[in-house]
Amino acid sequence: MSTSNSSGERIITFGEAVREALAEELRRDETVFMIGEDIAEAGTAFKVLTGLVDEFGPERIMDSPISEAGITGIGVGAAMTGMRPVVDIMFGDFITLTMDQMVNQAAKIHYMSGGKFKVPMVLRTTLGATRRSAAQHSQSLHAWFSHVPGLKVVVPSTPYDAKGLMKAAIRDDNPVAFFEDKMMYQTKGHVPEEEYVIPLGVADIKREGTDITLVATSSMVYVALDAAEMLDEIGISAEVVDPRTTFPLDKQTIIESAKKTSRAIVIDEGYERYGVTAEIASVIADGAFYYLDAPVKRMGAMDVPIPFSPVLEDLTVPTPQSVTDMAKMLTGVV
Amino acid sequence: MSTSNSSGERIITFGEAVREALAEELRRDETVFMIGEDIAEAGTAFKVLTGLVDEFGPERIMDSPISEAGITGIGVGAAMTGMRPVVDIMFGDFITLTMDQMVNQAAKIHYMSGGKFKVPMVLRTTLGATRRSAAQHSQSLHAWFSHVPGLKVVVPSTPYDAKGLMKAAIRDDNPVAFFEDKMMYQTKGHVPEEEYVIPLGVADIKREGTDITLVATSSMVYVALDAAEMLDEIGISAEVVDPRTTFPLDKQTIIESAKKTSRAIVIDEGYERYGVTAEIASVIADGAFYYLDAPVKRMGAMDVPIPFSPVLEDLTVPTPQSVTDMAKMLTGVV
Amino acid sequence: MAKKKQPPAPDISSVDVEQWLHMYEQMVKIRVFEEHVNDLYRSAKMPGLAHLYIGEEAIAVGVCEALNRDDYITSTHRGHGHCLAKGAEVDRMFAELLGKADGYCRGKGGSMHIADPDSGNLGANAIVGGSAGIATGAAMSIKKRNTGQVAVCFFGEGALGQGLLYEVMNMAELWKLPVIYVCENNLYNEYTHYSESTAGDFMARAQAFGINCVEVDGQDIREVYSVAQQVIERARRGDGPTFMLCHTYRFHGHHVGDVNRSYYRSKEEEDDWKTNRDPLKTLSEWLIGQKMAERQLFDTIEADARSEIEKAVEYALNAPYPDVSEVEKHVYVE
Amino acid sequence: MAKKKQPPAPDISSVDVEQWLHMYEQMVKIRVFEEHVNDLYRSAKMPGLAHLYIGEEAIAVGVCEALNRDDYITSTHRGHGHCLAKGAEVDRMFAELLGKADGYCRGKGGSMHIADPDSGNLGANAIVGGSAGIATGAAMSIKKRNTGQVAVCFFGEGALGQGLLYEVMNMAELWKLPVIYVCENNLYNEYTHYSESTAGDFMARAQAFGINCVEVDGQDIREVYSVAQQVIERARRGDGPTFMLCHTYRFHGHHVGDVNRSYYRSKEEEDDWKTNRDPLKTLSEWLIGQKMAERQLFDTIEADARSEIEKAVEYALNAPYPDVSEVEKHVYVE
Ligand SMILES: Cc1ncc(C[n+]2csc(CCOP(=O)(O)OP(=O)(O)O)c2C)c(N)n1
Ligand SMILES: Cc1ncc(C[n+]2csc(CCOP(=O)(O)OP(=O)(O)O)c2C)c(N)n1
Ligand SMILES: [Mg+2]
Ligand SMILES: [Mg+2]
Repeated sequence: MSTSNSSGERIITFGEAVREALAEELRRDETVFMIGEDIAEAGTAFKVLTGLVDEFGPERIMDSPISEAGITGIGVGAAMTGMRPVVDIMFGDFITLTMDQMVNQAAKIHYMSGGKFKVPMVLRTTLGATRRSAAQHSQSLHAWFSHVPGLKVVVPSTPYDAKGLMKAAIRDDNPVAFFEDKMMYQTKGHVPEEEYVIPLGVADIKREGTDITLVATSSMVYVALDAAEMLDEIGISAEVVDPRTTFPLDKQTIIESAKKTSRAIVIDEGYERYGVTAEIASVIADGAFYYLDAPVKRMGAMDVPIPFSPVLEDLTVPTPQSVTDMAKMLTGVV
Repeated sequence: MSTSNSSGERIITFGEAVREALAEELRRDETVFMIGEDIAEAGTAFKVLTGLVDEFGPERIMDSPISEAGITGIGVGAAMTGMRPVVDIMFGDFITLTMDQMVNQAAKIHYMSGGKFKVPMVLRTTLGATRRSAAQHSQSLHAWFSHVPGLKVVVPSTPYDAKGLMKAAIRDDNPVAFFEDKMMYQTKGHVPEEEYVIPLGVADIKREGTDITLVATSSMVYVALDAAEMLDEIGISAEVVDPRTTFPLDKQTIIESAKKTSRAIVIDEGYERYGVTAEIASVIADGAFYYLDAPVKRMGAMDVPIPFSPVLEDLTVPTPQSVTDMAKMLTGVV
Repeated sequence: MAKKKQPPAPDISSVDVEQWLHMYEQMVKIRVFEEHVNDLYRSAKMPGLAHLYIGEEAIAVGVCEALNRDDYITSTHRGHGHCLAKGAEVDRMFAELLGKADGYCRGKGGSMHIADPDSGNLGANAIVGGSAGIATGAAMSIKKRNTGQVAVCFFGEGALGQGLLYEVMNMAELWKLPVIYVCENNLYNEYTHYSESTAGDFMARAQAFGINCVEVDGQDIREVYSVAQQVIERARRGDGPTFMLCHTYRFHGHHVGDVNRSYYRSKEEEDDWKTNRDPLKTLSEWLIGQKMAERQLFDTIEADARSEIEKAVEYALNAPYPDVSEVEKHVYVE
Repeated sequence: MAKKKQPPAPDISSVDVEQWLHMYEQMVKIRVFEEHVNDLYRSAKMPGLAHLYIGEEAIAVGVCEALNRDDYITSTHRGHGHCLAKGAEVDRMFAELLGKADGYCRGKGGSMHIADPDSGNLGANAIVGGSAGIATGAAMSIKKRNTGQVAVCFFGEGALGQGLLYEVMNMAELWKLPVIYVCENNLYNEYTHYSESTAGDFMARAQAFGINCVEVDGQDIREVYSVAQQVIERARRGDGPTFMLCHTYRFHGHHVGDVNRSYYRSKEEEDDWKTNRDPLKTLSEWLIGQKMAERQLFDTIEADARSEIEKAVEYALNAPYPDVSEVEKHVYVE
């Protein structure tokens, strides 16, 4: 369903970009396969993988029982022995069930074996709230994996990034967790026809600015961009930095931006406390210490289980308005 | 095996203090019971619970199969229906297996039920390296639970604190994770005969000082105290603040200390990145922004799976020397 | 899977017509309730999704009819039927589904998390298999408190993929806990037929632990009720857990949005079940055949249910949302 | 648990004396290796702990004798026997146990994490049951790569408490994967007799998934080997997984430090197994009785093993530790 914009660029959705990346890698490398619940004929709960089973068959797009720990463990074993599995975990909330296999096994095998075995697998899952899915289907738990040496963690924001980063994740020889915001699957963006790969660990400046740095991940990039527009109207120039991967974290780009603007807000949809915003804020507070004119502020999801009621759920996530308000406070514009 | 020190105070070990707390609560409240692997006759792998089964019987000190997820789930259900279970998870590394029951169930039930159900349970487990137990038996994973709204997390450092905080944890109506450093079980300290309870969420200043604040958790408190001694010799006065619980976090005490000293190092044995040090450092960097003379520094476990070889393992954990070096750098004493 | 001749032909002679009619009323209530849920979704008045219980009513009603109000149940994402059968009121159910303050969970839980201590409902659960630990823990609590209650754990056959279930079934049998595992085999895990996800034999999976196993036609409430009564009494006597396999079918999609289903199941299959194995029809036809009731009576029952439910929908639509201050309430018990 | 008459009396007539003697050599090697591990611990020359395989040698050796070098195994905390039987060298094993750079994992894994791609050893594992996913995933990889290998998953009966095992056994049978689950029932989960942790029937737990099940006397290598050969060939043919229950006993403590064992098992029980069911004695006596070998030969074999192993210990004790730079190596594949 690709279209093109006025400048003739091809425009596709985030979901399509992910599917394209997977299809290209499945085509390129026969050791790549996918396993997960309802990923074949059903094409996942979000229909992101629709059609893949038709091209690649049920041996490479495998429907599994509802066994998150089991399929993750199977992914680890397959990865150690010559395959490149992509394990599909339907909702990010269910990574709770994969923690032992991801953390005690996948993340440590290369190290524990003194470099002899490697685990080139991707765990693909979701994050993000405001879908009225309540407390067990709305969490953004990527901070946990980011905490663990041996894992890499990708949090793409645009179709372009999603495609290029997914291809890099599959080609990476390490276990990589790939988090897709389920509210972004219909988000559109430019994705060229030609093949490209985006290396893991390189931040992208999504908007340049001079007065304040907004470091934002995943769908929070859009929140930051919208806030930047609002700030622009009152004369505040915001730079939006998208780390794209929480590990490796491109500290340099983030710190340079903060040094330039002398103010920063970190925005992420995970729970605020002990989350991604804490790491990035403290990286900035340390690395740009002598340049900062104001404390680095953190805006994560409110520290509550995600409530079902729409009137409550919407309060739990940073918004363009709340980011704008914070930026105004930091820049002294009241 | 209690002794008394020169001032006649009763001196017992950390392990004895934990056992006393459990015994007193088991005696006080018949809804309290324990479940875990080899906790009855064997008294746990670390022999901390030795003797409890003799006093309280196998119905209240229950040996379980090797089913960490299962016993945690059973704990949740028992807690919802009138009991106060203490679930014993032998090594902190195995909380990977309990994440779904702790995070998607225990932590959220009170909220999801609109306040109707509560889950007064304690998950008791360990943390800490340098025991030559390698990558799957040495982690300090308390940052994960600290990230999750609905849970409380205790990281005691002294026998006195361990006893008072364990009693508070058992009496708390919320799910509480209680992490004991397995290298501290023989650590001795003063514990009065009289009953006492230490409220969760109150930091303790373990040593007063004026030049630099060392915020340290669990066994890192001793590392910080030793560093403080070394610093004292070169004229640097270090204050050691022990948060005692990572949630609730006593931000005020921590920030006040940093404001007073204008310099801070946060020391915790969890992996450094996206860990406890990130949260506390960013709390300080924000809250004491206008008082800081140097960036807040973080010292966690090295971001590597814990290696077995002693010559490598010892490098992964902060030491009095490394903390002293950092403090010297921050205070400009080179 | 061929039906085994396990339970002795149930003795239903002691059930009088009043009780049968009460069960019929309960089933109709669920049926009509769910129809309205579907309408609310289709008219975009309900946030999120819901999983309808239509077609499976005889299981929840037959089992709950054999329970006392203070017995416990745990439920699933497809939970409305269990909640209603256990005694929830339709108005507060709708209020919850619409995220209103008067809902069972103050609008914070929604369709997948309805819980109600008053009727012994420990909560629906959006983690497949996630409540198996809770139900087993409740049963342990019952045994410890010696109250003579029982706990029933409802789950779909998809939960047989979750390791937790096996962990807790083992402990339930080891300790002879009063818990009934009610497996509702409606043939599909979302969009995947159980035969593609489930090797071997359902019953054998519980028999392996020495658990008492029974198998019933879940479309025939006479069989469900009488077998449930036997195994519940057995549990009350202290003779331990039962695994109760119920063969059934969901007449609608996996959730309200699952409308085009032909890629995973045929229209003929659906029509066959709806026409020949409708639990409401089965009971009413039998009662008419037995001359225990006249056809018209069932129309009256349904009409009464409809008017009650329409009123409830009306009430819920007009009910107020929770105050925004609720968002931070009930994270912790104070 | 009464032994069932499952497998047909094994046909061992095709095994020649050379092969039996090779198996004996392997068993002696393990026995003597473990004795030296114990000595190293008692003389405080080995860091950490170790779990000895003495008494269970016939299982590892009998199974691995039926494997090719490129077949895979996964192992456990009690893993030295499996590693040696699959082809590891004693010198590099000791080096690993002592944390030396020449160890199989460069000293980073230690006793519980020995892995060796050259001999098809995917690694010991310190998480009980933790390797079940890895072995099953390796089997899936074998099937996808169509290499005709098999994967063997060794685990203790304690792992029957872990849900993961059931998740992956289900998938192994669903997809007819070439994996053999070898359950070593040595009667104890640490300090708890299996009857206190394991309800129902061991074999039934795998039979429930439709898996081929066999039961052997784990003290009699003739039975282990011939049954292993049959089920391994069956797996190679594509006929799917087998669960192989082996009855055995560990002659020593749970780990080297578990010396006072009378609180959980009697001296008489230990003596009975050591005297009457020693796998080495059983094989040597039989070979002598069959006039296939003379008693003195076994003394020679043992003496040879002792001198090889003493040399290896010497080598390992003198070998260098890894360089400190190793600590940050192998966290990621570059
Ligand atoms: C642990 C977990 N994995 C996956 C899901 C997504 N999911 C929701 S319902 C469902 C299918 C459940 O099938 P079954 O247990 O048979 O129940 P049914 O819907 O048929 O009543 C799945 C996979 C989930 N909610 N939890
Ligand atoms: C998941 C997990 N839980 C607990 C432990 C601690 N532990 C180590 S060995 C062991 C007993 C294992 O018993 P079994 O599987 O029978 O093996 P055996 O030691 O008898 O060979 C336990 C509980 C662990 N390593 N992993
Ligand atoms: Mg189903
Ligand atoms: Mg054992």
